Amino acid sequence: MFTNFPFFPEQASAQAAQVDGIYFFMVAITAFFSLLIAALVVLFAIKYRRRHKDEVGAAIHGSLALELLWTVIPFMITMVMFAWGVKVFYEMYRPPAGAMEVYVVGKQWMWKAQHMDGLREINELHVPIGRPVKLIMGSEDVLHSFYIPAFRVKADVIPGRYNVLWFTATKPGRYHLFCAEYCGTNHSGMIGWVYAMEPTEFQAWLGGGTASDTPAAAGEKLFQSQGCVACHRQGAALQGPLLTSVFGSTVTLQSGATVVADEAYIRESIVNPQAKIVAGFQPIMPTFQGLVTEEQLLQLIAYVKSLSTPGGSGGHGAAPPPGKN
Amino acid sequence: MSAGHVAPKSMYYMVFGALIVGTILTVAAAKVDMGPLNNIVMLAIACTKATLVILFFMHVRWSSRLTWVVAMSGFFWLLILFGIGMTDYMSRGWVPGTLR
Amino acid sequence: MSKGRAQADEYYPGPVHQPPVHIAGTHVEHTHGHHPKLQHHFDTMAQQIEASTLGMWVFLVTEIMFFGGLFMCYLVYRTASPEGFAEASHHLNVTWGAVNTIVLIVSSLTMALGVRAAQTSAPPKTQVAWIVATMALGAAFLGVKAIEYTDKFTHHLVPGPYFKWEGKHPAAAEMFYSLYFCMTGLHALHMVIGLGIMMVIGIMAWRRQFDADYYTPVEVSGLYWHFVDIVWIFLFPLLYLIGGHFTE
Amino acid sequence: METLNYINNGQGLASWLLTKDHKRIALLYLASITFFFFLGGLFAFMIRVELLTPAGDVMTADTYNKMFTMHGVVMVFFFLIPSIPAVLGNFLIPIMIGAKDLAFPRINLLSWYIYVLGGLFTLTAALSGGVDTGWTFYTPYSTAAANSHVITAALGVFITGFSSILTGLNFIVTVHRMRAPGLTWFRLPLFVWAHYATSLIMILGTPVIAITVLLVAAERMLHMGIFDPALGGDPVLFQHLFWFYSHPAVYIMILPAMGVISEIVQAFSRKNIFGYSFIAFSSLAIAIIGFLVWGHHIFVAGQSVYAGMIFSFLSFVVAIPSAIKVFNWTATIYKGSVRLDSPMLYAFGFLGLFTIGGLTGLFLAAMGLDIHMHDTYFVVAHFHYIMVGGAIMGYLGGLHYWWPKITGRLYPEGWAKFAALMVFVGFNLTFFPQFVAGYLGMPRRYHAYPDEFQVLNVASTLGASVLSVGYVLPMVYFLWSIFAGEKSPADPWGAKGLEWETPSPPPTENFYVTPIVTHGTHQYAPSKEVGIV
Repeated sequence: MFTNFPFFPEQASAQAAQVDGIYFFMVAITAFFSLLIAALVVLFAIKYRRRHKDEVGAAIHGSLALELLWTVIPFMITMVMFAWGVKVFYEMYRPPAGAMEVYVVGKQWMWKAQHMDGLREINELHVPIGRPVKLIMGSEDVLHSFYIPAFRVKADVIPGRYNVLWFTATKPGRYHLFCAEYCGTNHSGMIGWVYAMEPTEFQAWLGGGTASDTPAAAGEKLFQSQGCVACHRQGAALQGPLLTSVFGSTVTLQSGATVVADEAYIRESIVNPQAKIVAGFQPIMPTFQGLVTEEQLLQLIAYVKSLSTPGGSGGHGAAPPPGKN
Repeated sequence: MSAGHVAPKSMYYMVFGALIVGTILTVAAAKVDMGPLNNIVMLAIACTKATLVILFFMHVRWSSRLTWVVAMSGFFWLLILFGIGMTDYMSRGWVPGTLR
Repeated sequence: MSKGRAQADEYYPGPVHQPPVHIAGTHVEHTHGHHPKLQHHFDTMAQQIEASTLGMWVFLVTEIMFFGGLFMCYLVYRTASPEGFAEASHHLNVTWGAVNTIVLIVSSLTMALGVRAAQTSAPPKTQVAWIVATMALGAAFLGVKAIEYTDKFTHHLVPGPYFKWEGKHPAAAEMFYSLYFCMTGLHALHMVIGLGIMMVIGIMAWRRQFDADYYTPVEVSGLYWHFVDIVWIFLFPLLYLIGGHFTE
Repeated sequence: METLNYINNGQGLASWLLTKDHKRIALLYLASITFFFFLGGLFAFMIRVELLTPAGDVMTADTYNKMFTMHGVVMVFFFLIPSIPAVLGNFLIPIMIGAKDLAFPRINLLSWYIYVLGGLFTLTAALSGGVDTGWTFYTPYSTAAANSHVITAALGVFITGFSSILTGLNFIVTVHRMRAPGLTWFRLPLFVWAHYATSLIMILGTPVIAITVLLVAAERMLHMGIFDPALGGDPVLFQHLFWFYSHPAVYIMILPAMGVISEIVQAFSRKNIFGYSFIAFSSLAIAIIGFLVWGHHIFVAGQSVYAGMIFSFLSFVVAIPSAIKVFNWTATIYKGSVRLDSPMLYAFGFLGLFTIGGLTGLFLAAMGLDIHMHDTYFVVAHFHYIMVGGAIMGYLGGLHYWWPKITGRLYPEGWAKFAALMVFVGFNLTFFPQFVAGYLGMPRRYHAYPDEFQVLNVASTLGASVLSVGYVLPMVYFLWSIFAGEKSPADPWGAKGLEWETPSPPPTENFYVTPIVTHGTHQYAPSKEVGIV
């Protein structure tokens, strides 16, 4: 019946070893202090047991030296834990440049992923080993949390904004994917598998699928059908800023502040266009909140992004960047 | 100790006058565009008015040190909530590429 | 602390005291001349007064934190969308807000003078007059608030499915009005409770319960009333005045 | 003729339901809290039964979700938070400080009625179909998606909050204003210090959760949009406000238990505490620093990394005062005159389990490790080590220690020792496997789970069965002792403290004559003025 019961999770990503390093250190500290306290308590209880009815203990009130000792030493140990924890967190938090990007949308109760070449997956995620993979994640309804125990990575998926999670898989195999933030009835069914593959196999897998439009191409269609193109194009009396080379650049706003045009900025500019107005433009754009789904938002972002990459699909607005916008 | 101290009526009227002046000032100041200074002026006047009410109308001026400590602790904890809570909101997006 | 404790004739640590003879169902009666308002578990009036005022101050600290949660929301969302909040605030009526501020400040004055009247053993009529004046001003405040709320209802400024906003920041405006109704609504609820308390205090004053030796209930209720005033002192500028120089 | 005490002074239901005596109110709380404890335990039992098999086969997913939600809500708000303060604190604080009652007896009674009203709301929510948001009420699930009785449950929590506030308020004023002559702050029993610190959290934190759950109810009912992402609202702000109270709330549960342990360790070692002022001030330090660490619940929830670092640092700092306490308790036993009566067994259990619980908390404060552990069974195991292994051990230990004082009757010591053993063994068997399951990656709040976690879950359910026996036993012999137990003398343990100076059970006014205090509690050996006090 119980043939499969591991006591330690597989290490299948570059991050896993780092996390396990802190873990083992802290297990050792915990074991040491727990056993120390238990041993002392048992020892004292036996050695100083009450031998006759009226016996009382010694009048010892305390010792400043001991108090300092057991304040300072634990403090220093915890500071090691703190620094180590922050270091690992920070490294796991910053995605490296050039990571392979995948869009992920969580909704009750499934995970939808879309690769940059258009291949879509549900409750599965295929990734190559040895290459950083960056997930840009949004939610269509409530909070979820994308969790791959074997990679030791997790990030909450939050409606209304994006969260990023990245990892480098190291060991080919099939690993659990869980939703870790309670999300309603079928929370425990919002699970799936992550397949880590050799790069060549991964390419073969990508090629074997029936890819729909790439996100950028789908985004371009939306750009037309939603009417974005009416204002965001050359010759439209510059009602809206041209979007060529916007992504990744620093944008100057009407208020004089600057902002880096990343996914979060583009998303906000679509759903809440009045929040940050580019210098030199009128706040006339209507909101697209509710008119486009989370997946379509990501496709629009992919399109805007493609306008900034040299081999991008170009299309409308493919004019030289107008200085600052 | 608050029990026992009877403040003269004239003091109550003076504090009252100051509160009314503060109200007029704050409405007037709001009509002038001073940029971010508006908020500071507005809150400074509100804090002054609140302090007057606490010290004189609520008799803290003549109360035990314990009452001072209790009254201050409420505002101090409020600052903890605001201050530490806002560290999150103020530092979001500081690390590029993470979107948070 | 613990001033004025009666001297006891037994010292701790000591043996278990033998109980005095009891007649079943009766308490040991206080035999010497206490103030009639002294509760049995206090030793002196001073101790009782200190306990009551300290208790009210501790309660006010909880009230500060109670409103504090809402102010935290305000702080976060206004920082996120200062222009949206300014635009939304522009649609509040500064005059009504200012009138209500004045009304509350006057009510604080009448409250303070009401406490003083009890403190100085003024005739019950005088005490009741100040308290009735305070209540009248409190009611006036709520009346103005009712007018403002009605205006918001008719102009579809109540958050929810019927909310309508013609300006540039509909989302932020709806958030602003959510906070507006929560904050002023909670404040108004405190005013209503305050009116209830004042009603009781007024009746007690009418029955000649307060004088220079015993006025703790008036004092403590006054603390509550002033606190509600202080909350409004902050709500008024934060809600009404941030759209003062907003340009369409 | 039987002497008059608080139990026989006044007969009939009305004399109990309208009492202003803090001792009788403590017993009212004891009865209602015991009811909620077994109700919460019933929900826990249902959870454990469902988790025996990987498939979700005993109940539907919705039912399961309601089970763990009701378990959390009932245990946290209706058992753990009021348990020690409202029962033992209520009963003992006035006696320990030599007062006749708490400063506000009527408010004390009111707080019990408010608690009952809040409990009725929660029971209504449970009986009319339950709540499925988790006890955390996270938005936007609770405001927009959940299809259950969120408003009723939220109001139940809101109302009960006021009960907690009033208890804390009463304790603070009482400790400041009602101490017997000669009872200076540094002669106070550590139990009183712990409750003073607890009360600070109750009055400073509870209002924030009150307004937060009220906003959730308003958002659901009136369509206000405080946390609604569509209006620019931030679900993470809800989490900030929620944990601003709910993390310190853990200290509301554990600090009074620490106070109980301080008393028991002294009484059964017949030795005054080692490092009195360090234990006293560490209680205050925990209460204050405990307010600055809430963000460690949301490291991966979208909080900024720099805020996370601040919260992580402060979370490690708040561990130090707890460590100081554990070391001082251990040192107190050194050269004592130790007797292993049942309260001391619970205290030993507390020491071991709290140490493990506290140290595993550090795992979760370490940011890099928390990414993996957040929302797994590791978290579940950790906080049960604190709340069940710490708070309930302390509660049971205290109940055994003061039971002769409260009822004037002795309970059967042999059974009590056996029950303590059952609790300790059952507890470890239940929750230790959950550490392993958590690191393996089993997420919490899962109705069905992959096969490889089954061994650990079966062990856990077995342990829970043992644990439940350990919990039912004391109820049986306590009830038995009321009717048939041997009468207790004023001081059955040979312990020192004001509460042992007055008869068991105490008279209505606690002392026949107001005591005058000349030194601290638990002075067994002739005092030498050496070392630090």
